[in-house]
Amino acid sequence: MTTASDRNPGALLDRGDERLKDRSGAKGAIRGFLDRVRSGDLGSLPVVVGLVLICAIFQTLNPVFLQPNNLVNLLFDCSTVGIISLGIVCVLMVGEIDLSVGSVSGLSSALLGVLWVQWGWPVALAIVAAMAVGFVTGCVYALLLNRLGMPSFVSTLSGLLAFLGLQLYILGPTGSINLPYDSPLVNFGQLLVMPHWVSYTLAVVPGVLALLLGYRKAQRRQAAGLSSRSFGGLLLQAVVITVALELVTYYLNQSRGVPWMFALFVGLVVAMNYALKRTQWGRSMTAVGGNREAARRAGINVRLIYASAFALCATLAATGGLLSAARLATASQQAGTGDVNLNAIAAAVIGGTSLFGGRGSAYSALLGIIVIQSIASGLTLLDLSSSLRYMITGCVLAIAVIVDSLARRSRVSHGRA
Amino acid sequence: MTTASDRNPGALLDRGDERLKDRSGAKGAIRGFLDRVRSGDLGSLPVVVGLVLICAIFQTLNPVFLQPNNLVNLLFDCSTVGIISLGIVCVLMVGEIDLSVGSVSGLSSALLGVLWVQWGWPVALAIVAAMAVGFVTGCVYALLLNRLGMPSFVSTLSGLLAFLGLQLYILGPTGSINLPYDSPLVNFGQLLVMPHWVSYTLAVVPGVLALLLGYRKAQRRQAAGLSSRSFGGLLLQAVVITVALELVTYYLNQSRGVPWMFALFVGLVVAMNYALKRTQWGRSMTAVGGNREAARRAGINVRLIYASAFALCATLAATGGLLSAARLATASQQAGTGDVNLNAIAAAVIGGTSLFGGRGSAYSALLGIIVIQSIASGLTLLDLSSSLRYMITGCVLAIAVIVDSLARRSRVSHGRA
Amino acid sequence: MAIPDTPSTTSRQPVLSLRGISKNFGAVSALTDVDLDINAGEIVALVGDNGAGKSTLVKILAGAHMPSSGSITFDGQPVTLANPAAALKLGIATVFQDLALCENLDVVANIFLGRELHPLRLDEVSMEVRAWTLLKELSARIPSVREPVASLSGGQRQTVAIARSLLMEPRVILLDEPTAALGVAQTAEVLNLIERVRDRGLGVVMISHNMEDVRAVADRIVVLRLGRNNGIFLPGASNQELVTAITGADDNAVSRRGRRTAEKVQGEQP
Amino acid sequence: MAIPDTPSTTSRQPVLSLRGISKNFGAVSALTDVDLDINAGEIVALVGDNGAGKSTLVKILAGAHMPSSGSITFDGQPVTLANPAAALKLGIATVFQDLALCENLDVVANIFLGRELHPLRLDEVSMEVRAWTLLKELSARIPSVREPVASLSGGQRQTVAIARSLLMEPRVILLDEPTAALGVAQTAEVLNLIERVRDRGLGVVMISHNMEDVRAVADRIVVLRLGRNNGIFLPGASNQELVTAITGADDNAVSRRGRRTAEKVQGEQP
Amino acid sequence: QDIAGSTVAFLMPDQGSTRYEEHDHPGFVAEMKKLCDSCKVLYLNADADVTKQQQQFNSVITQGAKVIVLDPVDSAAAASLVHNAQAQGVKVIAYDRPIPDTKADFYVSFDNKAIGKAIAASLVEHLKAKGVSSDGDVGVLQINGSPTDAAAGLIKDGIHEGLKTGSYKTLAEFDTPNWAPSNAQQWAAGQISRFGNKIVGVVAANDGTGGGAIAAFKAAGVDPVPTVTGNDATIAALQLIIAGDQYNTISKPSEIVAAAAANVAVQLLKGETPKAETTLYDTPSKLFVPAVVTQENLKAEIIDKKIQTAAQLCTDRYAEGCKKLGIE
Ligand SMILES: Nc1ncnc2c1ncn2[C@@H]1O[C@H](COP(=O)(O)OP(=O)(O)OP(=O)(O)O)[C@@H](O)[C@H]1O
Ligand SMILES: Nc1ncnc2c1ncn2[C@@H]1O[C@H](COP(=O)(O)OP(=O)(O)OP(=O)(O)O)[C@@H](O)[C@H]1O
Ligand SMILES: O[C@@H]1[C@@H](O)[C@H](O)OC[C@H]1O
Ligand SMILES: [Mg+2]
Ligand SMILES: [Mg+2]
Repeated sequence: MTTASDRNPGALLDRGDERLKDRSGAKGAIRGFLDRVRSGDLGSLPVVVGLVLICAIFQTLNPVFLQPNNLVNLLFDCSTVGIISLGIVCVLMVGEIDLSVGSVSGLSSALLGVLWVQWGWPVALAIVAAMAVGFVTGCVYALLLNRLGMPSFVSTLSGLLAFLGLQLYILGPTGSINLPYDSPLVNFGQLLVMPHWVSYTLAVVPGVLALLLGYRKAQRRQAAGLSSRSFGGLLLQAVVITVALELVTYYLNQSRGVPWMFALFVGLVVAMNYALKRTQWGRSMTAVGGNREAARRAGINVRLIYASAFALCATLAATGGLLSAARLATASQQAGTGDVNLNAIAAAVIGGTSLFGGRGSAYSALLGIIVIQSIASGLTLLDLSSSLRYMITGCVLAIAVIVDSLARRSRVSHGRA
Repeated sequence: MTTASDRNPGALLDRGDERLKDRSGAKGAIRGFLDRVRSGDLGSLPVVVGLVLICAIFQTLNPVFLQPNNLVNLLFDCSTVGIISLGIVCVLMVGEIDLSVGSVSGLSSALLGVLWVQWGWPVALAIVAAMAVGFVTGCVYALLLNRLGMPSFVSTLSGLLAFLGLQLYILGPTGSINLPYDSPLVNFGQLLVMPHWVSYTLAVVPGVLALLLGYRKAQRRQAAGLSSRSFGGLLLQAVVITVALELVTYYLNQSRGVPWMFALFVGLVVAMNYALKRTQWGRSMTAVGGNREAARRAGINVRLIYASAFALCATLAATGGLLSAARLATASQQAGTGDVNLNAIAAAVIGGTSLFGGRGSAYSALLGIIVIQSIASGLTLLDLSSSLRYMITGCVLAIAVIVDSLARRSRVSHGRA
Repeated sequence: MAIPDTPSTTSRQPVLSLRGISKNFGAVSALTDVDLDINAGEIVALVGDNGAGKSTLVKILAGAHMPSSGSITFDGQPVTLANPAAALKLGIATVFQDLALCENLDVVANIFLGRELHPLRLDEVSMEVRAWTLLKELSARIPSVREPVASLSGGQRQTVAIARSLLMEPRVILLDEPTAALGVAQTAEVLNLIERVRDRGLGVVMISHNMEDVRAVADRIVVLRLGRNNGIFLPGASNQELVTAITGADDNAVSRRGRRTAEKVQGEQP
Repeated sequence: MAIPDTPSTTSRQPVLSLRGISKNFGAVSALTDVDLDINAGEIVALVGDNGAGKSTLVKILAGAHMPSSGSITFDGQPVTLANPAAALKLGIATVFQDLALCENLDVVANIFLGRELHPLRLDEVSMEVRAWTLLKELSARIPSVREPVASLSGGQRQTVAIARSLLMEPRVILLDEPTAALGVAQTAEVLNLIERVRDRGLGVVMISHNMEDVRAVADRIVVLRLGRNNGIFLPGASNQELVTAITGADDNAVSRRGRRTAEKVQGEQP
Repeated sequence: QDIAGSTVAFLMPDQGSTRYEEHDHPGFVAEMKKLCDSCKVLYLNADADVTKQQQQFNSVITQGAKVIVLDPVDSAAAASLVHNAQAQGVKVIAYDRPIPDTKADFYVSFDNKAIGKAIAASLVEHLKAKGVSSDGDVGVLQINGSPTDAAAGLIKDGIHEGLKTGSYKTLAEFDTPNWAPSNAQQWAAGQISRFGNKIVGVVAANDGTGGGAIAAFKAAGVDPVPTVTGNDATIAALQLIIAGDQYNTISKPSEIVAAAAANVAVQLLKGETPKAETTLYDTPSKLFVPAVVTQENLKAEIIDKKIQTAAQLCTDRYAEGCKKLGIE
C-alpha cells in the first residue's frame, strides 16, 4: 500500500483526498449547500419551491385554496393517481414505460364492481382478484419484452386499448355500477380520516426515526473511520421535520383530518423508497435502468428485474383503480380514461424521475402528483371557462418545472448532466 | 504504411480484410440476406410482413377491405396523421418527444377556420399563418430545452394543455366551423386524385431514379476502388420496384385513383428521408440523438439541431391539422384530441424509430401509419361493439409488432442491440 | 514457438479449456477455430493486434456473448455459458475492456453490484469501508466513493472495475487490458496483484498491448491474429518475435520505427 | 527540474497559453492554479497520476468544459472557449480519452462528423475513400467502415477517433492517451504521426501513462499532481525522477515493484 | 329565508358540445342575476372526466355552495356525489342527464332519450315521405356518441325506439370514441365502401358526428348526400341544413332549461319545494321537449325565436340558401 504524502494523513478514510474541500461543521454544511446550489444538485428542492410558488399564487387569488377542508380533499384526490404514478416510477427506473396504467386501473375498478356488487363475492376476494389481474398483466408485458424483445411502448399501447375494451365489455350490460355507500371500502375512499391522536402520533415517527437511525449510522461510520454527521445536525433536522409535520397535521385536523387513504399512499411511497434505495432489488433496478448490459454482466437477472418492475407497476395501477372506484363509489365506464395515464406519468417526471431510466425516486410520485393536483384544485377555485383553464394549467405546469430546470441547468454547465 | 500479408492484396479498398465473407454476386447476395435474417438485421421487412398478415386476416373477414375504393379511403386517412407522425420522427431522432402535436394540429385547424372562413382571409394566408404558429411553437420548446434545460416531455405536456385551451378559446363563440365544400382545399382533402396518366408516370420515377442513381454511384465507387453493386442487381431491383408500383397504381385506378394528399405525404416522407440520410443536417440529427455530447464536441451546433427538430415537428403537426380540417371540411373542437397524439407517436415507433434517439427513418412514419390505419379501417368493416373493437385493435397492433420483435430478437442475441 | 511446460501449474487438467471456438458478427468472422487452455496458478497473456478478437474471446468466456460454434469445458465438464450470471457462478470473474460500469451509480454501488451485503437492508457502511480498502490497495486516487461513476476519470473507472473483480473468490480471472488507462503506480500495483492472485492458485487471463508488462508477468503468451490462433510463446520470447506474430510480418511499423529512431540517434551523434 | 529551452520551437510566443486555471466539480477541485504553454512545433507531454486532472485540462482547452477561473490566450490574444465549436474554429483538434464517438453512426460518418463533404448532398464515396486512406495510414484493422462504431473493438474505436482529428488542418492538436488501447503496430504509427505533425509546425499536447513513449517523442514533459503543476522535465529525465514527480513520493509502487522484481531475479539465479 | 349572498354551483360535464359554455352557462347566470342579484354562481366544466367532476363537486362545497346544479359525466358515479352533498345539507339539481340511482332534489332537462327518438323518427318520416322503399338491402347507418358517455347511451336508446317507427333496417352501428367527428367520418367512409348506395340515411347522435358522416359522403362523391340527422343546432349544422346537406337537428335553446334550473335553485335556497311536473327516477322533474329543426321550420325555430341571428348563419356561401328559406 502506498503512503503517498497526504495533507492530512490521520484523516478519516473518506476524507483523505486533499482536493476535497472541508465540509464538516455548520459552516461547512452551508458552504456545501451553496456548492450544491451552484452546481444544481438540489434534489427535489426546486420542485418544492415551484409548488410553494403555485400555492402562494392560488391562495392570493382565492383564500379557500389553503383552507384545511380543501387541503383534505386535495389529499384524497392525490392518493389514487399517486399510487398509479408510484408504479410508473418503477417502470421508468428501468427505462421502460407503461401506457396502459389508466386502462388497467379502469379494468380493475370494473372488476371490483362486477365481482363484488354483481356477483356477490366478498369484497376482499374481489380486491385480490383485481390486483391479481394487474399483476398478471405486468408479467405479460415483461414476458413480451424479455422473450420477444417487444418495446414496452408498443405492448402497453396495445394493452391500453385491449383493457379499455375489456373494461367496457364487462361493464357492458349495465354501464357503471354503484358501490354501496355504507361499505368500509367506500368509506375508506371518501370519508375515513385518522383519529386526531393517531395523526399526531404518526407525525412524530419520521423525526424520531430520522434521529435514531441517523445517530446509529453516524456511530457506525465513526467506528469504521468514515466521516459522519454531527449529532447536533441530526437533532436539528429531526426537530424541523417533527415541528413541520405536527403543524400540518394540526392544520388538517382543524377540518376532517388526515385521510387514511393518503396515509396508505404515503406508506407505499416510503416502502417503495426503502425498496429502491436500501435493498439489492432497488440497486438492481437502478443499475438496469442506467446500463442494462453492465447490469447483466454483473450477474443481475435482468429479466426478473423487468418482470418485477412491470408487475409492480400494473399491480399498483390496479390498486389505484380500486381506490378511485372507492373514491367515486362507482365502477365507472369512464374510470381510467381521460388524463389518468398522462397525469400518472407526468407526476413521476415532474417529481424528477427520468424518462430514460436509472434516475428517480419514489418521492417523485408524491411530489409530482401534489403539484398536478394543486394546480387542478387551485383552478377549480377560480371561475374560468374550460378553455382558459386548460391554458392556465399548461402555463402553471411549465412554471412549476421551470424552477427545477433553472436549478438543474447549472448542473449541465458544471459538467454533471 | 504496413503491408501486412492480406489474403487478397489486390482486392478492393473496402474488401481487404480476410475476415469478411465474400458477398458479391447473386449467391453472395442470397447468403448476405440469410446472414441478415439470422442476425435480425432486416430493417422494415418484418413490419411489412406483419402488415401483410393483418391485411390477409381482414380480407378474409370482409372482402371489401382490399377493394380499391376502401384502399383509396385508407390512403386519404393515412395522410393527415402520417404527416404529423413524420414530425414525431424528427423529435424522436434527437431523443426528445413532442406530446403536443395533437393540440397543435387542432389549433392550426381552428386557426384555419377562423382566419379563412370567419375573418375572410385568403386561404393561402390562413394556411401560412397556421403553419407559422406551429413553427413558433416548436421554437419555443427548443428554447425552453436549450436555455432552461426543461425536458421536452414537460414543456410539450404544458403545450398540449395550453393549445387545447387556445383551440377551444378561438372556436369558442361558434363551436365548429364549416369549411366550404367547393373550395380547392376541401377538394384536396376529400376528392382530388391524380389523373391516371400522372399516377402511372409517377410510379415509374422511383424505379428509374433507383437505377440511374444506383448506377452512377456504382460507377463512382468502382472508379474509387470500392466494392459496388452489379448492374444486373440494380436493374432487377428497379424492375421489381416499378412493376410493384405500377400494379398498385393500376389497382387504385380501378376506383378513384391515387389521392394527391397521399402523394403530398409520400413526397414529404421522401424529402425527409433524403434530408435525414443524405445531408449534413440529417447526420447531425442522428449524431445528437445518439450521443449529444459527442456531437457537441464535434463542433455541431446542438441547440440549432434541437430547434430545427422541434420547429419541423410542430410545423408538420400544424400542416397535418390543416389537412385533417380539409379532410373533414370542418374546423372542429375535437380536432387533434383523442388518439391523434398517441397514433402519431405509435406510428413512428411501430415503423421502427427508437424512442431513445439516434435510430429511425422517415419511412417509419409511412409504414407505421399504414399499419394503424389498416387496423382501424379493417375494423370499421366489421360490425362490432365498441368494447370488442378496442380489444381487437389492441391485439392486432400487438401482432403487427410481434413479427418485428421476433425478427429483431436475434439481433440482440447476436450482440448487436 | 513451443507450447511451454509451465512450471508453476499446480494441476495438469486445465480449469478452463476452449476448443474450436468461432464467432461471427453478420458478415465478419471475429473468431475462427480458436483453442485456448487456462490452467490454475498460471497467467496466460492474450495478445494480438487491434480487432484480433481478444475481447470477443473474453466475452465468450464471461458469458457475455455466445460462440457461433465450438465447445467450452470447465474443470473437464462441458459447459454452456449462456449468460454472465452462469460464468460468475462457475467462478469466472471478468474485467471488461469497456469496463461495464453503471454511470448513474456511485463507486461503492458499482463495486458491489450484484453482490451487495445484506440484500434486504444494504449495509452501506461496511460496503463503503471495504470499497476504500480495495481502492487503497490499488493505489487509487478517488476523492469520493459517493459520487456517480460518471464523474470519474478514465483511470479511476478502470480501478473501480478491477476492484469489482476482487470482491468474489473466483477460480479464473479474466482481465481485458486492465492497465490501459492506469497511471504508473496503479499499473505496478495491478501487476503485483495479478502475481499474488496467480500464487493463490487462480487461473489468470490477461490481455495487454504492453509487451513489457506481458513478459514481466505472463507464464504463457497466446497470440491471436485476425481471429485465429497464431502461436504460443514463453515469456522469454523476444519483442521482435512477438511483434512478428502479432502483425503477421517481419517488416512492420514497430521494426521500421525502431530502425528509424536508431538511425536518427546515430545521425545526431556522429 | 529545469524549464527547458526547446530547440525545435519555431516561434518564441506560445500558440496556446494557460494561466492560473482552476476547475471545481462540486466539492472537488480537479485543477488548482495550473499554468501551461504550448509552442508551435513542439510536443508537450502531460503526465500525472490517475485523476490528476489531465483530461480536465484537455477538456478545458477543447472547449468541452469551462474553467472555474484562469485565463487562456491563443496567439497572444485572450480567448474564451465557450464550447467545442469555438476551439475547433481556432484550430484546436482534440482526441478525447473517452473518444466521444457516436455509437449509432458508422465509421465514415464518425470520422467526418461536423465536417461532411457536400453538406446538402453528402459525398459518401469520397468520404469513404478518404476514411480508408486515413485508417490505412494508422495501420488500422477495421473490416468494414460501414458498420456502426458500436461494433468496433476498443483499439479500432481509438483509431477512428485519431483519424477524425487528422481531417482538419489544426494549429494545435490535443491527444488524451491516444495509444492506450492501440496495438503495437498502431502505437508505432501514431508515434510516427505525432512526430510528423510536430515537424509540420503544429503544437502537440500528448497525455500518456507510458513513460517510454513519452520520453521517445516529447520535447517537454509537464507533470500534474492532484490538480496542480508539479514540475516540468526534459525528455532526458530519468524514469525515477518522473515517477517521483507523478506519485509525489520517492518510495512508490513502481520503485517497490522494481526492487522486488530485481530481488526475485537475483534470488532465482544465485 | 334570506338568500342574499348565497352561493350556487353550475357544473357541466364536457366540451363535447358547445352548448354548455355558449348557452347553458350564460342562461343560468342571467336568470340567477334576475332572481338573486347578490348570489354567487360558480361554474366549472369537467371536460368529460369523472374524477375531475368529483373534485369540482367537492371544491364547490368547500367554497360554500348550498345548491349544486349538476350535469353528470357519469350518471351512476353522480349518485355518490348526491349522497355526500345531501349528507352535508347541500341540495343537488340534476341537469341535462338524469341520476337514476340516487334521488336528486330535482331534475331539469331536455329529454335525451326523447331527442334520440325524435331525430330518428323525423328521419324515418322524411324517408317515407320521399317514397324511399325499405325493401331489399337498403337501410340506415347509426352513429352513436361516445361509448363511455351515459347521455350517449340514452340518445342511442331513443334512436333505437325512433327507428322502430319505420321498417328501415339498421345496416351498421358505431359508438364514436370521444364523439370525434373524424372517427365518425372514417367509419362512415368504410360503410360507404361496404354498402354503397344501399345507405338511404344516417342517424347521427349529434351535429359533429353527423358532419363527419356528411364529409364521408362528399369525399366518396355521393351526390346528393343521403338523409343525415344531427342534434344540438350548432351554427355549423344549421348552415349545413340551409345548404341542404344535413336533414335535421335538435334545437336546444338551453337558456330555457338553464333558466328553469336557476328558478329551482333559488326556490331550494329559500327552503321552498319547487313544483314538479313529472317524476323521473323518483325525482321531481321538469322535462322540456326540444324541437326538431329541418329546412321547413328553421326560420321559425331558430331565427324567429332569436336563438341565432340571420347574420350569423347567412354568411356569403349560405346567403343564397337562406334566401330560399326566407331568412334575411
Ligand atoms: N458486437 C459486434 N458486432 C459486430 N462486430 C463486432 C462486434 N464485436 C466485435 N466485433 C468485431 O469483431 C472483431 C474483433 O473485435 P474484438 O473487440 O474482439 O477485438 P480486440 O482483439 O479486443 O481488439 P482491441 O485490441 O482493439 O481491443 C472486430 O473487427 C470487431 O469489429
Ligand atoms: N464531470 C465531473 N464531475 C465531477 N468530478 C469530475 C468530473 N470530471 C472529472 N472529475 C474529477 O476530477 C478529477 C480529475 O479528473 P481527470 O479526468 O481530469 O483525471 P485524469 O488526470 O485525466 O486521470 P486519468 O489518468 O485517470 O485519465 C478526478 O478526481 C475526477 O473525479
Ligand atoms: O347535446 C348532447 C348532450 O345531450 C350529450 O350529453 O353530450 C353530447 C351533446 O352533443
Ligand atoms: Mg479488445
Ligand atoms: Mg484522463
